[in-house]
Amino acid sequence: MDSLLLDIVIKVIFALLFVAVIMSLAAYSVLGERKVASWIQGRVGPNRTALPGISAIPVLGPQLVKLGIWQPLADGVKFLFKEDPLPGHVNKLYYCLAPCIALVPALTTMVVLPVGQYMDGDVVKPIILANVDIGILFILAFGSLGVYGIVIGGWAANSKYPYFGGIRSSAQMISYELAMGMSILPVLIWANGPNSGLAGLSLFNIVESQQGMWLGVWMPIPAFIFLVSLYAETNRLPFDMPESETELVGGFHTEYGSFKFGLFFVGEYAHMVIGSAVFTILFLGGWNFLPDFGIESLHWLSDPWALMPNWLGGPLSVIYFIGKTLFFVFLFMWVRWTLPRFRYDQVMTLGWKYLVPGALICVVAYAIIIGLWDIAFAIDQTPAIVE
Amino acid sequence: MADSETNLVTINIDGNEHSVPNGMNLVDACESVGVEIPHYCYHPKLSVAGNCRMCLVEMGMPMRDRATGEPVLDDDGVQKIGWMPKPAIACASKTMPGLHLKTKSDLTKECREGVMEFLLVNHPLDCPICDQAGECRLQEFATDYGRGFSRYVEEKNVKPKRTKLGPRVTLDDERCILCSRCVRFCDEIDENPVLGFTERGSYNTLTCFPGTQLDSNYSLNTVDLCPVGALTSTDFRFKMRVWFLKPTPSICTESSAGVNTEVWSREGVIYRITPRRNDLVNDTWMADTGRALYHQVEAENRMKSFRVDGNRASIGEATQRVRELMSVGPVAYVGSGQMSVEEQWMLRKLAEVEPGAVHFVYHQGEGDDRLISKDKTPNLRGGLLTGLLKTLPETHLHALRDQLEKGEVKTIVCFGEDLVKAGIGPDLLKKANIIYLGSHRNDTTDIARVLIPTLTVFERSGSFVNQQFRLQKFAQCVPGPAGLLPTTALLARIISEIKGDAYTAPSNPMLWREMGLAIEQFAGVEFAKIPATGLELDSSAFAQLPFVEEKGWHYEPAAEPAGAESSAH
Amino acid sequence: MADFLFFLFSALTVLSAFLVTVSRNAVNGAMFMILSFVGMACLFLLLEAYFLAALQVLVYAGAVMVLFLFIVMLLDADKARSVRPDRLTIVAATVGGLMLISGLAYVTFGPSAAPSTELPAITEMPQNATAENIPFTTASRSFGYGLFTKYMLPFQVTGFLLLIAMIGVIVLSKKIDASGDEPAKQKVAKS
Amino acid sequence: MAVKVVDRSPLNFWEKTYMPQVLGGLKITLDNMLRPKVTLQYPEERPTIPDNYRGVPTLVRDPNGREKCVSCQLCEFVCPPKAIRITPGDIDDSDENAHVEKRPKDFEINMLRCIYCGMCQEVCPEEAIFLQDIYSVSGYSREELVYHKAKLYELGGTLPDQHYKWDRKKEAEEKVAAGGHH
Repeated sequence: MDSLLLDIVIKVIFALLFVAVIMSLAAYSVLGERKVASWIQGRVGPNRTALPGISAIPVLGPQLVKLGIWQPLADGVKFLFKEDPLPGHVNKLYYCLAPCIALVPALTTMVVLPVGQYMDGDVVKPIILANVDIGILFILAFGSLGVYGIVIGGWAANSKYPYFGGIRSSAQMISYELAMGMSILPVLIWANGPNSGLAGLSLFNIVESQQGMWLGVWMPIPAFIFLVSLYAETNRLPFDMPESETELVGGFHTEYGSFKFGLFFVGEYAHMVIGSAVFTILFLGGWNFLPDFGIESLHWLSDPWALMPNWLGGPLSVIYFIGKTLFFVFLFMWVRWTLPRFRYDQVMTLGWKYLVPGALICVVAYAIIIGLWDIAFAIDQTPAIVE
Repeated sequence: MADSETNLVTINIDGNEHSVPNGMNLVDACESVGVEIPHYCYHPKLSVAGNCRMCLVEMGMPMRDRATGEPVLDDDGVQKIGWMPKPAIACASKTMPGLHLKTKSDLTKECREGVMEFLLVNHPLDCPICDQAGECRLQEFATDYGRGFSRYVEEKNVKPKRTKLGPRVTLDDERCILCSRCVRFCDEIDENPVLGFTERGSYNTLTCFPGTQLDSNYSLNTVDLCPVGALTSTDFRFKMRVWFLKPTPSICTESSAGVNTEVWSREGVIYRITPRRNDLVNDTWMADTGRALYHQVEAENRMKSFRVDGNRASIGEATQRVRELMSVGPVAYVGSGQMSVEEQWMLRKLAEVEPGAVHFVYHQGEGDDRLISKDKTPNLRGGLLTGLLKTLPETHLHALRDQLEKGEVKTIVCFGEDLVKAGIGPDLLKKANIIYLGSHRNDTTDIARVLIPTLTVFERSGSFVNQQFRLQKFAQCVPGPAGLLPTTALLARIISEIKGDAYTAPSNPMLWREMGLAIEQFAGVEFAKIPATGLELDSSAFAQLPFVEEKGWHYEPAAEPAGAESSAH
Repeated sequence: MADFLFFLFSALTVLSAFLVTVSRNAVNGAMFMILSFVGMACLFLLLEAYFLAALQVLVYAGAVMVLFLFIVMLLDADKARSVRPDRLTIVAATVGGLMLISGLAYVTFGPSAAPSTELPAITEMPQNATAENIPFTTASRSFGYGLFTKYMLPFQVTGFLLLIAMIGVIVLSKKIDASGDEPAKQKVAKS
Repeated sequence: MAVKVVDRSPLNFWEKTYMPQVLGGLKITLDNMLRPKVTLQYPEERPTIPDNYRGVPTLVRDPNGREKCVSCQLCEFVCPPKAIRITPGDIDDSDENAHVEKRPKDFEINMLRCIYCGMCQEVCPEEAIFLQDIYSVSGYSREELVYHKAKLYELGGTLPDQHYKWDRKKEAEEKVAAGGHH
């Protein structure tokens, strides 16, 4: 019983740690967004917010201020202390519920997200809250719940622009979920191939299966489809139909203010961070350092963390993983400040007429390729088909 | 001149035929048909001086053969026009049959440019500080007929500025264009010749004769007359630019002469009062004292709040208290000649609802035989016409005092009259309940139980009947203090409070419809259609009353109906 | 612990399912339905059917109900008048419901009910498992293996059935006018 | 007018995917990201204000320190948003500028109403009001942003005056007073 209690306590502590990391990553993504936007536009970005005390430290303090390090704090405090309006015409329950629904799935999905590895004796184990077998399904399932926040929020606000935002969002999310789900099938086919043992749908196994080559390299089209769908699922430009400031004022969150808006806002960035992490895991080899091309003697290249002591290798793998993730977060912003928004019909056309068929073709093509690969190189290990 | 009204002749102005009265001054004749002849020195009410030369026009008559008297025809068979070789001043000419005028010819234009150039030689270009700017004839004609640029490079004359001609008139000599209107006014109209020109040539200067000053009660008319900013009113000087001011037609309440005025206000503040031309009442003149009357609007002793027993109250509380007080015992009313006809009519309606004797005070003072009569109220005759008065009132309210002493009157409803001044001692007044409706505080208001503030003549509209039995309208010039109602509305409210029925504020046209039916002299009068120059009423019923007014400029104290008037000049 | 969770989630499922039927507001109904699905997913979790639980959330809560909600919001179902069912419908529904309940009771408690036996031990996928000896485990791989081997035919038939349904829906929803032609496509301005 | 229909040139495969354009766009934004920033750090760094800038309207004095405004109220008249309010007043005889006769007793400009159109500057016959280079107006209350005469003169300062109208007038007056030719 004591060990169970201890287990629970440790899990809770880990969970809190995860939440803290993800939330601060989301918060700093907001800062990153503002910085990237300003850089692209030839500006400097937030560089004024100072924290009393720390900013008084010579050299370092002003530098941090210049980087805008304290800006997310100021933003958060601002969200907290702003007047919290509750418009008279809204459906109060759903109006208040929607921001929570928007944030919770994003935080839930991180439960099955491996962020690094450590050595338990000789066995490589993932740094993860729950190493479940159905990891990717879990992420897809909860990711798909995120749409409710937007739909309910847009509907509960009971006014026309939020409503349009909500309607657009639901259609867009459903369309791209399909393409997204199908684009990862080749990855799973590969991960569950004969070379990789009995992997299942666990994300850790997917990372392990990419030591030879990152899947993004030889599955560029599924990777691309996944990335595009990811942009659509997180409502990022060029797919931010639910918000589309130019036509819908603020889209689904037009009627929201203060901390409720803040939840939507942070939820979007949390989605973005988690999405980037998932992409890294699925197509970019997770925390694998560099591909080793399946050559045994080069194994140290793909997994140098295993050779290090745990106290060094574990954190390094996490840091490397976060680094890769942050690159994709940056890519999100880079794309946002480069591409214009699609028209709604273009979004639908792209989703249904190009991405879904493309993903289907990829599934078939990679199934054949992997099947042939198996026959050619690992025929004897292929599971026999019994009656 | 009497027959000139009917005797129309045809004259030709710039090639167009116009029908104008025979023998009319050419400037006026042209103005009556919409052709402007610029002029400075000419004024329709003054003698012709002809010294500004601005009204130069080309004149001609149809040619006739001297010997035979036959018309001289040109090749087309049209009678030739014999144009005068030089231009002539229009102001010194009169219309005659067949007269031909050129007001827009090159010669005329050149003449005007020349005159303007001479006038501007020494005229300072200080329009920004000149109070006349905006209504300055020189400014207007300089833009309309001037050359547009100056050829004058020498130093301008320096003349005295800010000369005090009199207590109310300031002269800026540099601006004077020597039109002599003011001199002629003092001479001919005011009959107080104190102004004259000294020095010669370009040093010609307007001054008062030694030992005199321009202190007549009509001195400010010279300011109105002055076509430029030379003569300015010391009161109005540098107060406000005239283009901001909105003129509203009103009637002077100084005396029963009923001088027509224009009240100039901006954003609810009155800045000056000027006479409004009415050839049947005041021509274009006005007394200085009447021009200062606007100060009463913002006077210190102005009443602005309803008071019941000395405490501030709402209008509802005040009217309720009025009803209570009026029901305690016999009521007497003290009306006033300061009330408009409409208000007097409403008072009559009140007196019918709550019967009581109506008293007036006859305010008599000095008259000047011109535009200030001996009766110091503008509308005593309204009281007669509305039936409040049967005969002329006394100067003092002795009858009411006697009644008070005997205890026959418990409540007095007083309309702006100072009862203490009217001969009722304060101790006696304290025995009665006094309901006072008035605009300013006085000895009586200290005693009154209910004080109801009213609007001044500038803040309400209505009509007065002047000494000639001429019904004249005045319009609201500025909004009254917040919360105050016109006296007609107040009376309507009191009546409805007493009767216990619903209150609606009566409008003047409404009241006039009632009065037209009830009062013989008002039959057929519509408020909206009372002309700007007033409407003469049938005064035969009051012909025998001994009014105190003496002969004025347009008034004969007639035993005969007052309508027949003879022009003083 | 497991019992407590079972009762908790069953209560959640049943209660929200009940609320779906009685709630007047269509959006409320849809939300309760989602709650009901989530509750059911939790029950699947208690049965260690993780794959099924994830699919339940993914397909029903994540996709189907979003479409439902989409339609409900689009039609503004709040304003729909409440229809009082006629007598026949009430009788039929009552009879049908009673039959269903009695059937369920019979199956659960009747003589032919499945005996209350221990469930087979569900284990982790052994590390050394090969294709031949994949046991029945909680792992999705074993699930997939079963699907493509033992239950191949039902799986294919179900898939075919779904395909037919899909084609049927498309055919029905495509309006074809009397002449047999498809209605002219609306021109979309090309930007 | 003849209409000529120009066919769009057909796209090749890569152009149809739009990917080269997207990548080109990304390259442009990346290049921009690496360029030096153009931001002006406002309160510390100030932009250079061009001479004909229309900032806050101010009242100016002539080189002798005389207030140039004679309260002719033309600016008040012309002001489209009615931001200007002048209380005219005369100059005391004992004042050294008595020859000007008139000046504003108070001169208010409501900066919340002002639209910086410059019509007051254009209309001013005395060249007393100028829209100068002050562009940052702030205050804690509405009353604070109604600038009065003292503040307007403080903002305006003294401008080199090209016109010596009033000085010449004074000289002429003095000459006459001294018995000279007038």
